[in-house]
Amino acid sequence: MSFVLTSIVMFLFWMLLSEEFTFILILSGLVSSLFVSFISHDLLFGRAIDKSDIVRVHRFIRYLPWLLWQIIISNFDIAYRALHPKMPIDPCIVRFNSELKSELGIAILANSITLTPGTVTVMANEKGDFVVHSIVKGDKALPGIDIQAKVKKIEGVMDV
Amino acid sequence: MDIRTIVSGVFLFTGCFFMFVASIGIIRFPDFYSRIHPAGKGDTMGQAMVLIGLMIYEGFSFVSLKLLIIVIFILIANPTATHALANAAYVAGLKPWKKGDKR
Amino acid sequence: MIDIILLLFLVICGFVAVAMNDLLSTTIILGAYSLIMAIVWTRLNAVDVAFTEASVGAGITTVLIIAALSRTQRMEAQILAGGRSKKYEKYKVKRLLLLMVILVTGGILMYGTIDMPAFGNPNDPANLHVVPRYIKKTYEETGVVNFVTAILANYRGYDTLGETSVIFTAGLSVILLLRRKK
Amino acid sequence: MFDVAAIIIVLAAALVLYRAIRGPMVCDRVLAVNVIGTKTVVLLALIGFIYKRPYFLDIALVYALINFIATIAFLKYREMGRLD
Repeated sequence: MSFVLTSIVMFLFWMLLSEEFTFILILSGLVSSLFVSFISHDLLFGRAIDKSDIVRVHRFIRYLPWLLWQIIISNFDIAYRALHPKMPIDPCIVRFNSELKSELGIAILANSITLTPGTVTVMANEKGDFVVHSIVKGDKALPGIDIQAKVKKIEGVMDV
Repeated sequence: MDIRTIVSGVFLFTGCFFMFVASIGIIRFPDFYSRIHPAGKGDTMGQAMVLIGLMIYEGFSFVSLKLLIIVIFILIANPTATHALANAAYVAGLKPWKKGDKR
Repeated sequence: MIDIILLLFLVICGFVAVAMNDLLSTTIILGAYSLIMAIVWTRLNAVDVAFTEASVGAGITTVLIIAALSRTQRMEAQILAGGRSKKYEKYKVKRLLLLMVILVTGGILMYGTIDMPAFGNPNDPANLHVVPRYIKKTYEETGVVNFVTAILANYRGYDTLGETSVIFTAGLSVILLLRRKK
Repeated sequence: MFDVAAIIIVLAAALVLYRAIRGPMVCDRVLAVNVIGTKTVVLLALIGFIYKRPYFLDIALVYALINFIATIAFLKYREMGRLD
């Protein structure tokens, strides 16, 4: 299953890059994508895909607009701090434990923290411990509980 | 000058502005951890903006599909790379800069 | 305008890479050098050279040099920090001598370029014989769109094959040298 | 339009190069080179559009991938002390 899916993805990527549809190109693309997925088919789709994954993708797509908006805000924040003559920064390091369990959820939360205003993930491990470097002290230092709640919602009923 | 060129130009120059600001931030900020902030955010978004501007200019074709793939890859990879860098510095025991230390 | 800034970049990167004391930093600066060099290749319309520069220069070389560094010393020997010792004086003399040798060699090489025809002049002998054929007939003879690629991979195919085998051998020997014995 | 954008990005890369040269620690240098790499990707895409040869995007794609690899190799060396 994972073999077939990986080779389909690889072949689509090949077609996208080649942009031409002659016989020799399609044949070599087919051979090389089969070869690549023979070597590494357990990397891309590690476990079987079931229905909950589709739900998760759907939830993630609904999460994206909020994330994009946060990216825009954080960029204006960075621009303000970098261009201000006195450079209003007061960095500190915050530790907390998110109660996420799955690797995917932790990865999404870490990248979201990096992209939201004022905070960058310094360390995250598989137990859900996070170390965050924040550019301001005080209330804003801890990355909002709402990010965690949102990511937890994406993760949903994960059976790992 | 049709409307599409104008929109793509706006995207292009907003992206350029943010990339430039990220560079200034990387130069001005006092320590490694705070330099990660502009590198992780400003660059990611500036680059996405410029490439989206190019996508709008190009219209729908293979080229804009490739641009879309680059944008998605960078939105995933750039925060991961900065996070990995920060992790390496943290493991090495680098102390963060506090307010009041000298620059 | 862009070309001048980029070439300036390259010169600065080269000087800094030589002047650094820390070999790891030198590797990283050379990575930046490769990145910029690939833009220069792209502006010269040599797409596959840029590909090679990207994958070999910025990717594999950096990884291999870091792998080699992980088996050796990273910092330069402490002679430099030694101050006014006798060894340091000897080192200084040696360094001046080396500088002289480099300057003379560079001067001879520069002198050699004076005899070369002007860059891009259409009436030069170098541009009269094979170049028009490459430009006119590349597509019908080889079916390749970009004719820098066609020259490298078709007309000078054996040359490129030789280069590739040299790089392949180098990669193999690096793997043999660096492989950890269990 | 593309020319001006390309020049702005090259100047931004020049600013970052200052940090790569000066950077007190190796980590700063890697960060700077990583940022230069992302700017290079954008620059390659822009040059492709300046020359009206959008197949330059393939190089940009390769670059986006390779830039990541070099950074990760360096970080592995820093954390483990070796690469294999």
